[in-house]
Amino acid sequence: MIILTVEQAVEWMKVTQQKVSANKDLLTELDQAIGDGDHGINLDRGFREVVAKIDDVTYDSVADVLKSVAMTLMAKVGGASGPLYGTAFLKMATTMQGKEVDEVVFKEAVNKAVEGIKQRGKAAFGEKTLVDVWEQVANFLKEEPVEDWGALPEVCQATMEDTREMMATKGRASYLKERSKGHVDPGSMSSYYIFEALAEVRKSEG
Amino acid sequence: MIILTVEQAVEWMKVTQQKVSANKDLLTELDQAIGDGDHGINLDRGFREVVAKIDDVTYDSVADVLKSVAMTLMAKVGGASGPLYGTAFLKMATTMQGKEVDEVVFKEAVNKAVEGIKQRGKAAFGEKTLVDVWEQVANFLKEEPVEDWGALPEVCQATMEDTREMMATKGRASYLKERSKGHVDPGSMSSYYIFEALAEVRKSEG
Amino acid sequence: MKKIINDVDAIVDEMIEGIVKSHPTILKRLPNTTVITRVDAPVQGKVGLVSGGGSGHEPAHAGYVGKGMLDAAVIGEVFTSPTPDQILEAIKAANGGAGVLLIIKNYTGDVLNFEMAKELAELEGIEVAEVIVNDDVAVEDSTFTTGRRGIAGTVFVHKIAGALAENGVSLTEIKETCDNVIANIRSMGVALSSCTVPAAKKPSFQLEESEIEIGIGIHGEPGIERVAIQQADDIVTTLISKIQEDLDFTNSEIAVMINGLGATPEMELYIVSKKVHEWAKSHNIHIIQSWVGEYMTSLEMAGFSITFFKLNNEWKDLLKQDVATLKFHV
Amino acid sequence: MKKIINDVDAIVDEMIEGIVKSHPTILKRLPNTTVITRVDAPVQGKVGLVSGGGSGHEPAHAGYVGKGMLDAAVIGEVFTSPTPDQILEAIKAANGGAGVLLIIKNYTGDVLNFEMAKELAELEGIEVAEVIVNDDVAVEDSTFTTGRRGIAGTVFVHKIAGALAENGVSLTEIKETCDNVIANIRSMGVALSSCTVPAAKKPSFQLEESEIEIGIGIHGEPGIERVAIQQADDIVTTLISKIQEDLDFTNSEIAVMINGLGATPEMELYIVSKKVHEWAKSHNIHIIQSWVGEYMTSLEMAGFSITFFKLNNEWKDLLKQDVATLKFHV
Ligand SMILES: Nc1ncnc2c1ncn2[C@@H]1O[C@H](COP(=O)(O)OP(=O)(O)O)[C@@H](O)[C@H]1O
Ligand SMILES: Nc1ncnc2c1ncn2[C@@H]1O[C@H](COP(=O)(O)OP(=O)(O)O)[C@@H](O)[C@H]1O
Ligand SMILES: [Mg+2]
Ligand SMILES: [Mg+2]
Ligand SMILES: [Mg+2]
Ligand SMILES: [Mg+2]
Repeated sequence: MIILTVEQAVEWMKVTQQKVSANKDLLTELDQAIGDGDHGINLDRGFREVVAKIDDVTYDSVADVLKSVAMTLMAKVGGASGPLYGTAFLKMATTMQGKEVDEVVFKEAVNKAVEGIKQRGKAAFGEKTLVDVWEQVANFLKEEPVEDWGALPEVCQATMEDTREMMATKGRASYLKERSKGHVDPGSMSSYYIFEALAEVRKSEG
Repeated sequence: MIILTVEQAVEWMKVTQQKVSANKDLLTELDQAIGDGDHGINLDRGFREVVAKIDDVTYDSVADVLKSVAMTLMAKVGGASGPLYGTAFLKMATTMQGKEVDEVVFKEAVNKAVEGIKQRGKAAFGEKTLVDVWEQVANFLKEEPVEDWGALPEVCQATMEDTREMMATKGRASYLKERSKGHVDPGSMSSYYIFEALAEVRKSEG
Repeated sequence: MKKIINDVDAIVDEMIEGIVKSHPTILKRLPNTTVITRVDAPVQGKVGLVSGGGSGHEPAHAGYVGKGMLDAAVIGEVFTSPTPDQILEAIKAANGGAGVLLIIKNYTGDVLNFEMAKELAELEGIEVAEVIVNDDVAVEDSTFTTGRRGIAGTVFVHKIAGALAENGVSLTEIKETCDNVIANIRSMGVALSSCTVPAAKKPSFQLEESEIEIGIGIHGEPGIERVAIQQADDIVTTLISKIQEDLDFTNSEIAVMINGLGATPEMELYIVSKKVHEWAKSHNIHIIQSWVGEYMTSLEMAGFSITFFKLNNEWKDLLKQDVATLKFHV
Repeated sequence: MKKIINDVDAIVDEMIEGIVKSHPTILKRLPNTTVITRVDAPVQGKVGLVSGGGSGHEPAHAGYVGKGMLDAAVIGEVFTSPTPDQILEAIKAANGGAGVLLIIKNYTGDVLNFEMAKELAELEGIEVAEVIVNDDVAVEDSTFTTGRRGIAGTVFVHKIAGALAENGVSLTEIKETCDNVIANIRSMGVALSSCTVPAAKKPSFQLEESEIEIGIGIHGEPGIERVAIQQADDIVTTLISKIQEDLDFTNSEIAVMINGLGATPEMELYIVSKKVHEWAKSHNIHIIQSWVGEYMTSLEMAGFSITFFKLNNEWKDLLKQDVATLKFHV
């Protein structure tokens, strides 16, 4: 069964953009607390470009959509999150290449994305980065049947909340050491929006 | 009749220093309003040096005291007020040279001081500078017998108050044009302290 | 937040236009990029040098482009690493056939984007090497963390690499020397006030009226601790002691940089420099040359950083070698 | 008020010590004075050039001492003209037998103190001439007032005078050229924030969160008016229009200085410079060379000034002539 169509993939990005833009200031404030205060600005700029780009083109496959997303994020976001999200979407696209996106393909795509991010960022689960949310998503997808994937946002939100009390050991927040505790990781927050958007898109059209 | 002894001249400077130092912040605030905010700092530095200097030396004449004052102010105050006050005291010293300071000599000394200041600063009465107070003092001394010189502080204060509603045409305050109105001229205020100190010193010992 | 800007989204673009319009005999912009190069780039046969990072650190990095220093600077959004496609353009524009060295400051974003660009350039057949500057002793250097940050000491790396490249030294040798140079540079900074990323509209952090942040990063990343404002001499002693603890400079000849972070008057930088010179003397450290001014800023942040660079005879000469950039002079 | 200082009464002394300790190959201090000279002063047979004023404007004026520019800078207390005795020492130290030119900014305090020093020097048999710089069009030039102030344009006067002196030109001729140069320089500034004289402990003036002061003086003296913050391009247009109204630069070749007042990031200065270049082009004004950075500051004030200098062929060459100072480069 196809679980993500080209139209859904496009819609996924549009909803993500809306969520990111609506929460631009919040994401930036989180990054001001434990980083350099640009995460919302970076992703808002990036996802606006993503939407501008995919609105202009007709795509044949989900892989093509996500490849285009990856290239745009890579070229427009910058900072740490640009290459990381770029890598995530590129790995998904590569995994989906020439395939329709069913449950198995999607799981595999997310697995590859997590691998890719971890390799690029040299971060592991529990280091208070967006890896935490992505790896938790991969685990969840592995264990739950597709019918239950509606719970994805809650899972992400819980993981994102877990980052609050962690001490960061990667990324800019790691400079804070103990002082990084008490703040949610901005990258985990934006990753939560991405998966929340995915769940909404699948629900509304599924 | 001698109206200013060497001891009184020394005391005059000490009392002036006390008044200037006590009102350093006020003078600086006045200068912040219509100048560059250093008048109190400049005069406090200058008169402290004056007192340090004259405390160390024994003087034979009032002229010598005032010459020393002039040189110290000239070398330690800087800005516009340094050369102007330096000139004033130097002119007084020159006029008193080789004389005891009686009423006539003192009047003449102040006249010469006013001339000197006006020439240096190219300012006339009514331009919202310390010239206003000095010229008013000269006029007052000319008209009043020495017995009535106790009223000097009131005369100075009134003149200083008159500068409040003037528009400055000389010195830094002139840049403000209309906006210079509503603030007392800092140099007039410090001149008022100088003559207030003189009156106090003459009264207490006279 | 009062800023002298027009459109907040066009800041970087307008700044780049302003730079190249102001200095057309030294610098040019690669069309449709955020890359500034020497007017005569690429210089045939010379190793190309590319540096860059987020903007907001001016005069870094365009101020260091010119004969004897960088060939190209890649400019990102404010405090945000530039993207691989832009860095790739810079590499291509700097490549005179002898390969290109990337001088990267150790931030996750910079490292990721520059390394991706390196991979892309290698795919296009350009030989690329990289060095990663990590001079900031405020951050612990550990294999379990992201490691020390790169701050003002980077400017010295630009200078040494630039002089070597001008002298015709090979990519491999320049990289090797730079790695060695980096191992001999240590810095640390302090902030008296915060700064505002224009698009963020509010200050990156808050400091109380009497607080300072010891060990600040150049993007306003927090440092070691917040303490009450102290005498200049005490702040200086805190910073240099930490530098000296990390690398012993005793009996060495060194170059010093006192770098203003943006809003600190030069008057105060020289009060700092006085103490640095006295401290060095009393610790038997020989200062050969000093740079005092704004070299790697953080927008309008008040504060400064101190950099020590332990020299050998070769590096002493390279530091003094002629250079024709806007903001680094010998 | 957070400042990186030790003793508020020792600021100027410590700064001077810091400057000469940092740059011993270029500058030296006259013992027991607040005068900084070229290490090789006096240069025999060359006209000596002395400038100076209150401190707090760094890099003015010590940053402009060196071969091809000033021989000596006299440094006063913060925003306070130096005293005649100090200026006299500077004159003596700069005098290589060909006379000394004083380059004075038009403030009552500066003029009075420098002219008294001139009289003292003449008593000692030194030939002294003076020029008074008055480039600030924010102030009306009238015989009934103190006249226009001297601001950042002064740096161009230093440069032209310095080049002439280096070329062996006589005192009379240098003075004459400088008077002519001054007649061709116009500047105007704007402040976004105030500054604090350290000993005063509070800011010299107050600006609301959204206010700017058009036509500010370099000691925080008020300007023409307070207006709401505007787009960079509009502020620039206001300033240059006023400059152009005062002296028509159309069809001329000019040098431009965009001078940061202390806390304004270089990023913003270049956004300003972009507009200045566009405006000049559209008004048929040919910018030959631009200086963008901090040249004459007001402690940590945010804001900037724009200077236009109408050139002839002789001055174009003199501007470009070699110079070896800390902060002015060609
Ligand atoms: N090494 C890393 N691995 C994975 N994620 C990381 C790493 N470093 C940072 N991140 C993520 O990137 C986010 C910051 O992104 P952003 O603010 O856009 O970039 P920058 O830190 O360069 O300013 C962090 O909140 C974190 O989730
Ligand atoms: N041309 C002038 N003639 C007479 N007095 C003047 C003149 N210019 C300024 N003053 C006086 O000097 C005072 C300012 O002194 P001060 O603040 O010490 O010097 P500056 O203006 O150089 O900072 C003014 O309040 C005014 O009384
Ligand atoms: Mg960030
Ligand atoms: Mg004053
Ligand atoms: Mg960033
Ligand atoms: Mg003053």
